[in-house]
Amino acid sequence: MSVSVQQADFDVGAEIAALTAGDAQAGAVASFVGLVRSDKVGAGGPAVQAMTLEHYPGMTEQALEDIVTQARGRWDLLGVRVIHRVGRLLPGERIVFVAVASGHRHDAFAACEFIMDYLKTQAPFWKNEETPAGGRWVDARESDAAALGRWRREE
Amino acid sequence: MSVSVQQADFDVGAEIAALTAGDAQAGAVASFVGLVRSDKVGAGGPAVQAMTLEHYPGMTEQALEDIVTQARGRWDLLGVRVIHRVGRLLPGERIVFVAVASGHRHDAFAACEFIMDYLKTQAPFWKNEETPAGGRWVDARESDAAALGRWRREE
Amino acid sequence: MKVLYFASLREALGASGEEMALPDGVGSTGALRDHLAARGGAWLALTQTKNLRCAVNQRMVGFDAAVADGDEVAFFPPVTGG
Amino acid sequence: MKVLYFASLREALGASGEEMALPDGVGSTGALRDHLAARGGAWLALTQTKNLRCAVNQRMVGFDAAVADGDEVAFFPPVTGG
Repeated sequence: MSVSVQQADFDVGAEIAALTAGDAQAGAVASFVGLVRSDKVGAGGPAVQAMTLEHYPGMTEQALEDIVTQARGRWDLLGVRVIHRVGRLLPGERIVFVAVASGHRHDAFAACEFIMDYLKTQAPFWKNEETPAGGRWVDARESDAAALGRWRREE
Repeated sequence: MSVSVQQADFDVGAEIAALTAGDAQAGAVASFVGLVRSDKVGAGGPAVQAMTLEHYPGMTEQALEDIVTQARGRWDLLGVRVIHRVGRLLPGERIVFVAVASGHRHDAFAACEFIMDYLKTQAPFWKNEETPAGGRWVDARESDAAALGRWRREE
Repeated sequence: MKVLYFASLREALGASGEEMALPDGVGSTGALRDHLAARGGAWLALTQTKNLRCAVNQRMVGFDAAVADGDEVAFFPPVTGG
Repeated sequence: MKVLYFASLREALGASGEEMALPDGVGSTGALRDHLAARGGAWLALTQTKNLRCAVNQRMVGFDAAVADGDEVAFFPPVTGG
């Protein structure tokens, strides 16, 4: 299964290895791990003590599968794995994992970054940060919309 | 130590985790694994049975350190790890690993790809493939020189 | 039809969703949003949330997208996963 | 000075390197390459290897780079790691 939405953590090394196991053509795996930062509330602000990921069950998996399908249509890929955690996570914990196997590195890098850029703006997850001053919903970043624009211009 | 040149394999998951351990600012790790392909000799040609990586001891480590220093000068990075194996490797085995930790994903992705592109053309490694028809030195790829040009235009 | 609310919008409305019949004269996601906001009070969050997004049957769509009875419609703020 | 050969060039020359005094009149990596190639036979590989590269004291340089006695100079084909 190429896409998982789960509360549980995952084994990055095992996931990367599984993506190319037994595939003689696989020469490259690009991957990404996103982590909970604890310094996210502006200068002098309270530190983040935990983060809760809310999602839209059902749509989430479908959105991620759509993104993977788009990536497979643009590049020559041998394997793709996307894992996104939901629920309450502590600073330093893994949130998201994307890995892409390909014959050559440029396809693997491009597809991995494309999937992350699309996931950031198209997959229905929302982050709520716990701080000593209470919970706050993370604002969407303008830079994430801009990152998506890059891929659309290249289409 | 951020750069290693070694015969031994390495633990991808442990290396990625170690890069951000205890760093509250680390939100992103982009990484790359390069593998020995067994289908490399042109259509109808013999399959690759093994690959031997020769290098220039002393210069290799220095070249890799220089590449990492260049990457740190261009992007805001929290950690970088480069491992390149030497000696005889079998199809499917890992050859190279690059991982970059940063606050944000675009710096991590860009620096990881930059390091791989520079490594491919600047670090003194040479691949010799074993096939049933004998050994052959792998030719340098024009596309690797072209990939480097992209970063130089952006300077 | 089923209407769902997520994240800060869910909190503002104090509801994660509701079952309802498609209101008369409502044929688009935008018209449904305006119909719900017309309840006033907390429901104004539907027109006051910056860059509100919507989905029909679990696909993100614009506010000109058609809605029919039996659809699952969701409203939510911009996503922030990853 | 020390001169090193790697990969296909090492195989062609049948030597991984040699200690030598800086030859008279040789002041650059290009001149050293030509001096060695002038030995003839297998040594012609130094001028016949496509896109030959060189390094002085473990830094990759061009064929106009200066060489002095005591330097470590290396000649090799384009690198193919990664």
